[in-house]
Amino acid sequence: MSIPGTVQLALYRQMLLIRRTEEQLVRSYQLGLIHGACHTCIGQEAVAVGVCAHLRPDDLVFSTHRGHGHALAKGVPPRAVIAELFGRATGCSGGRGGSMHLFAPEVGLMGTSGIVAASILQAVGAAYAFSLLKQERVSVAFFGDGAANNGAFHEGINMASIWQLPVLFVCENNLYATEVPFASVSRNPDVAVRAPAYGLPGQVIDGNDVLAVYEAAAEAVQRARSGAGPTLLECKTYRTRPHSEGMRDTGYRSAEEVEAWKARCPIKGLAAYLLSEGTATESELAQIEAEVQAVVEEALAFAERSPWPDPSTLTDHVYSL
Amino acid sequence: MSIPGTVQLALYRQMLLIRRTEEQLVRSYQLGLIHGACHTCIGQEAVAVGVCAHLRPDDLVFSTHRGHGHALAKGVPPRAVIAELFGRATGCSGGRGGSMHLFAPEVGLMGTSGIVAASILQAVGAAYAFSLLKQERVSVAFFGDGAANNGAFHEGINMASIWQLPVLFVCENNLYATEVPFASVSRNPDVAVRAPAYGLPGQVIDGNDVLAVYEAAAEAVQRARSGAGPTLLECKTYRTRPHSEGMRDTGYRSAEEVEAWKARCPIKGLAAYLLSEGTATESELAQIEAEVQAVVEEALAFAERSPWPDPSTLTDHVYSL
Amino acid sequence: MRELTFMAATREGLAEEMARDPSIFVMGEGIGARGGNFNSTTGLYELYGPWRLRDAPICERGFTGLCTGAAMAGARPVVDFMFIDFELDALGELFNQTSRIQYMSQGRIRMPILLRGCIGISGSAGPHHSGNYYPLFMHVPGFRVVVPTTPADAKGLIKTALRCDDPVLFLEHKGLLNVRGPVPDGEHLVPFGQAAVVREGRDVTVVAIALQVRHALEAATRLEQEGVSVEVIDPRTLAPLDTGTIVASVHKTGRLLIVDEDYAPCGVGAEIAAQIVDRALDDLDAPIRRLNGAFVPTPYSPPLESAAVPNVGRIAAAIRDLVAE
Amino acid sequence: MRELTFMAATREGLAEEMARDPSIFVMGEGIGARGGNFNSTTGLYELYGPWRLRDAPICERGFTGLCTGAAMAGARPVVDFMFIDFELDALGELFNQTSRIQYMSQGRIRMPILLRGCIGISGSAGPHHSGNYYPLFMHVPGFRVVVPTTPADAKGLIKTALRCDDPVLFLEHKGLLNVRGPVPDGEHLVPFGQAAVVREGRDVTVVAIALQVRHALEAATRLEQEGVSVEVIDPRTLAPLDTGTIVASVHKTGRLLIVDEDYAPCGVGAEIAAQIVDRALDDLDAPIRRLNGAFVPTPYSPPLESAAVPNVGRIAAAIRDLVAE
Ligand SMILES: Cc1ncc(C[n+]2csc(CCOP(=O)(O)OP(=O)(O)O)c2C)c(N)n1
Ligand SMILES: Cc1ncc(C[n+]2csc(CCOP(=O)(O)OP(=O)(O)O)c2C)c(N)n1
Ligand SMILES: [Mg+2]
Ligand SMILES: [Mg+2]
Repeated sequence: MSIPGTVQLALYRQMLLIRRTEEQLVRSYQLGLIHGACHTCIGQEAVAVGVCAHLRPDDLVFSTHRGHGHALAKGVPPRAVIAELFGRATGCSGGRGGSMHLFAPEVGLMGTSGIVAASILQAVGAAYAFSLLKQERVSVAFFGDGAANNGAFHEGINMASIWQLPVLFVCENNLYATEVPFASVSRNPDVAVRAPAYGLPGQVIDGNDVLAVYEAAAEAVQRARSGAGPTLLECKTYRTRPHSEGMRDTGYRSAEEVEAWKARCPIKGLAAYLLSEGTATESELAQIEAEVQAVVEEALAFAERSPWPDPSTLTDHVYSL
Repeated sequence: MSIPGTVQLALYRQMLLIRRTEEQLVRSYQLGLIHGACHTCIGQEAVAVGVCAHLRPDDLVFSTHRGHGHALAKGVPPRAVIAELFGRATGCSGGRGGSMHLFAPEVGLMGTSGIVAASILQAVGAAYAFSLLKQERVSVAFFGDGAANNGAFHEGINMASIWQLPVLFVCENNLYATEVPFASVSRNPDVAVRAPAYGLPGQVIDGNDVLAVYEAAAEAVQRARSGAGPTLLECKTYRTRPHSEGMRDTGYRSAEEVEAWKARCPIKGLAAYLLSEGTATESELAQIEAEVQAVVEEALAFAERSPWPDPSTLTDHVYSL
Repeated sequence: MRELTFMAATREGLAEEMARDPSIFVMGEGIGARGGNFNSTTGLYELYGPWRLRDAPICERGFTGLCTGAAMAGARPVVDFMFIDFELDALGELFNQTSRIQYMSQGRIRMPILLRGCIGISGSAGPHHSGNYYPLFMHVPGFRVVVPTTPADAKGLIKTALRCDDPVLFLEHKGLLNVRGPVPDGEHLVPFGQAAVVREGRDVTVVAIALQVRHALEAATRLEQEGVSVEVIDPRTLAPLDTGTIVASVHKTGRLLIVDEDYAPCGVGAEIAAQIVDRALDDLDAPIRRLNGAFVPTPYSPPLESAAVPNVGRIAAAIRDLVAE
Repeated sequence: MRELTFMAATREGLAEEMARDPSIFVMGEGIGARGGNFNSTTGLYELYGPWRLRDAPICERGFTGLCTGAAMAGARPVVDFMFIDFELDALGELFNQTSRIQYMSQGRIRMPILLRGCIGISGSAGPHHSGNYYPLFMHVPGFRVVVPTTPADAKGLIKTALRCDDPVLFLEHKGLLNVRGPVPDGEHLVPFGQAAVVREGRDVTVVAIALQVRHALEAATRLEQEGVSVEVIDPRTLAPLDTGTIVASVHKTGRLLIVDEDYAPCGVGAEIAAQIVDRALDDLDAPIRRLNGAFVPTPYSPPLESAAVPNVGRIAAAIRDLVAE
């Protein structure tokens, strides 16, 4: 598959937008502006970006506690994400949810979730609705390696397979669930190898290579959209920040391991490739950097000046009426 | 593996005991003596018998809604089973449970369950306790093909594998869950092929051949007891009665299919083999038949004359004190 | 009016709504060609095929989560749990997700999902097939909880449920399924949140749930002969709960008994008693009494099972005691 | 007496019992070398190793079922759910199996299992990490439900729990974990079913749960200056519930308010109100009032979150209203 230069640049820009937004969130967290948990995806941007690049606005994404990147990649504006983490009325969930509960159905972001593995089942359900209603839409479940040992994985993937639903299962295997190594909770280092037992295609991908993710996702999305059923993609990747901001990051992984993965940064990697292939110049990349930085700054300012939710709205929307 | 003639005869007797007890329960059901559900295992006796033959009294069995055979094979007296289904105080659960809730911890029958798949997790837990307490005991989870698509299967087998627990997973694949064919809820006709993904040995067995089950279970029990971890055994078998007594048995499987499986009756099959090998004579088998019949008749009489539970005991044993 | 059984009435309501709204589908075990363990979908598979009558693997949590996602994406799922006991494995999905997504999404995502299943103590179903569990769903915000007693209400309430954009728990007592009663043809909608005063009386108010409404009516007939006039109220929906009708009744009678075969602690009766003592203390001429199922896993054996559940005799005795207070 | 934080006291109780009873093991996510998200097991892995401090995969249902089986086979498991919200996926196991096996086996199998987790609305934990859920476990027979408020009670109750042969739900409010208080050394056992009158008063009885006990005490202090004498009761265990102590208090004060940040419907306050109006109607000089958390999924944003939960000011206002009735 040859990926056009413009697409490569778009992937680059999107990853950078996620990275800079996350970095801003880290700083804001340290300043006490974020009130609850804040799980960043720094180091894992390629997965969200490589997959979501193939999605239409009415395709649906179901995400996890580590979902800022998925939200941004699906088209939620950075200002709506930052404002949500700041707990403001202008946040994408009106301040009701925070980091783990980002909702923007208008762009197909159907929620990040504070409960591990919930995304899998809901994505299967959306795909069931698409098949039932004869719509050519696809849904995507993002989930971590930790979710792969949960019953929802088994039940959801099995149903998607038997009914050949238009859904992608994207496992972001970053080797740890909080501090618990995947190797200690699975005798099999790969999640994708489980696919044949369920009768669907599975593939292990370098999740730090956005072009590899992009290619694999292209095929999987096409398979789903054409009615040929679901796919399980396992993206090997790594989070270079602690599990959650404010948490310790020692005792369960080595500094060397972290450094080795930092060296494999998906953004730096793509930048080098773009330059080496002549797809972009240093100054073009600097230009993108500047543009992205401006967007994030504007988003931050927006969030900072946004109003708090009105406590009188506390009980709105529990029911439809 | 060469199985001594005495063992073969014991297996025969045990299967016959289960068959005759089940047949009695069918008749009693038709007479209105059984008050709730009654799921017989007629046609599937070889699995319970072939596995339980290797268990010691302090090994533990966790069973299903279709559990009469497991209970009997583990050593629960027929009278205690029949009395339980009659709802009598002398039943193995004192009339509290009926067909789906047989308990006899004194012989290692830790419960049949009205909830599909619960047996899997509890058996893993018992095995965890054995490892923790350094006891050389093993536990067995019996479950149907229907349970194999439940999250408990995934979660339980994974934990047993990562901690190398002394447990056997025995899937009785009788092709249907009530009226739903396994083929319609799994794209893979075999359950045992899922084992490698979890990192444990798996094996498909002819579940109507008690000697085959006996052999496979011997190895699996030995593996568990020696600390070498769990095994997944899938026994292909068939229930020749309706899902539950009193239920229709048409519309989802053909009469031919039922007849073909009846022809593969595990008891008839073993009888023919015993005769052809000269392990037993017709009259020896007739003798066993008569003895078994006498046991069942005595058990029935016992159940019939047993008292009802005293309503004043209604709230006993909800708590330990 | 023609008469239907309770289950036929529910099925008619479902069938009418499925004809009206192609986004409705049913998911459960054996609800396809088999028509459901309790005939909840008999005949519908032939009309609508596998995509709308979907036989699922035995993974209650999984298909509940699936249906939650399907509702988010524009379908209207009906999850048929057969026995409501099997819904317990799905409570994580239901409490954390299904009930909260409207709120978390600020109402931009709707959750039109119907959860149905049979409840109740009857026929030696034993510890795993006799559950009620409605208080759990009353306790958690986001649900509508519907417990019809008559065939007409069963039809009218399931139709309302299938037009409601909230998660609705629709519960059918096994002891009612074959009860016959008049059922209006076609468009018949019973609104949520309106209790039915099924018998008027002066001396004591009895609020009863599901099958116990029938027992309470019979007890009321008995007591009439003893000169005691009993008012019987069927709340019909437990969330929303029509406390107003109960308050008005207690204002008249001064006495309240709640009859519910489900467990007492933190149950429906507790909630009703708490609301009445808050709103109508001065009307009370006697303590509020609850008559509930015994606080035990439901036993199998007939003499134990019948000792575990309120019946006409016990209701009558409780009313007599209350009148004597 | 030396002072410990609430969590240190709980941990001390657990550590002492683990030293005493080698059949105790803990299972949960990150409770091994990490010592638990809330430091519930810090230091124990070093002492007891992986078999007794077992890091589990993220499969709450699975390890709850596993621990149920382990208890049946002679071990004494502690399931550490971290946030109690994660326990919801395990309710099928807990309600159908864990709570019923003693009954179904006629007491021949015991179920010595401790279920622990953090509860409560605090710190913008949001919709999936702020649950309470204790009424669910009060409603279903078979459980003991323990909700300590002070470090001393935390230690004394967890030790009692670890010697109890029933399933015990042990809940720790996140807002209490770092509260310090005197804790007796060594053998200190607090029995189940005994409420603590944590402040004596004459005019009104306030029953409060967990963190709300502290708020209620503060409100009582405020009201003392206004000449209102408030008695505050901490039930400590919700199942068994010590209604006797509440009845005695209401007999004296004639007024009852229940303060509970958990949802009102079918909650603890409903149960207490129902029991009091049954047993002590004549003592009541005013309606029984409940002050609860708002009936919404817990929102994240600070102004919304604090609007959702009772606080000292709201408790004081509710007491004033009740005294004025
Ligand atoms: C059902 C459930 N159990 C536990 C948790 C607590 N928890 C939050 S994130 C996390 C680890 C998740 O690991 P993984 O799925 O690999 O995602 P990652 O954080 O590595 O991106 C855990 C255990 C939770 N949120 N939900
Ligand atoms: C959790 C749960 N869901 C549904 C049921 C209803 N049910 C009872 S038996 C059964 C079929 C079980 O099939 P399988 O596991 O293959 O066992 P078999 O009956 O074939 O022996 C079903 C769906 C149940 N008992 N528990
Ligand atoms: Mg991970
Ligand atoms: Mg089967």
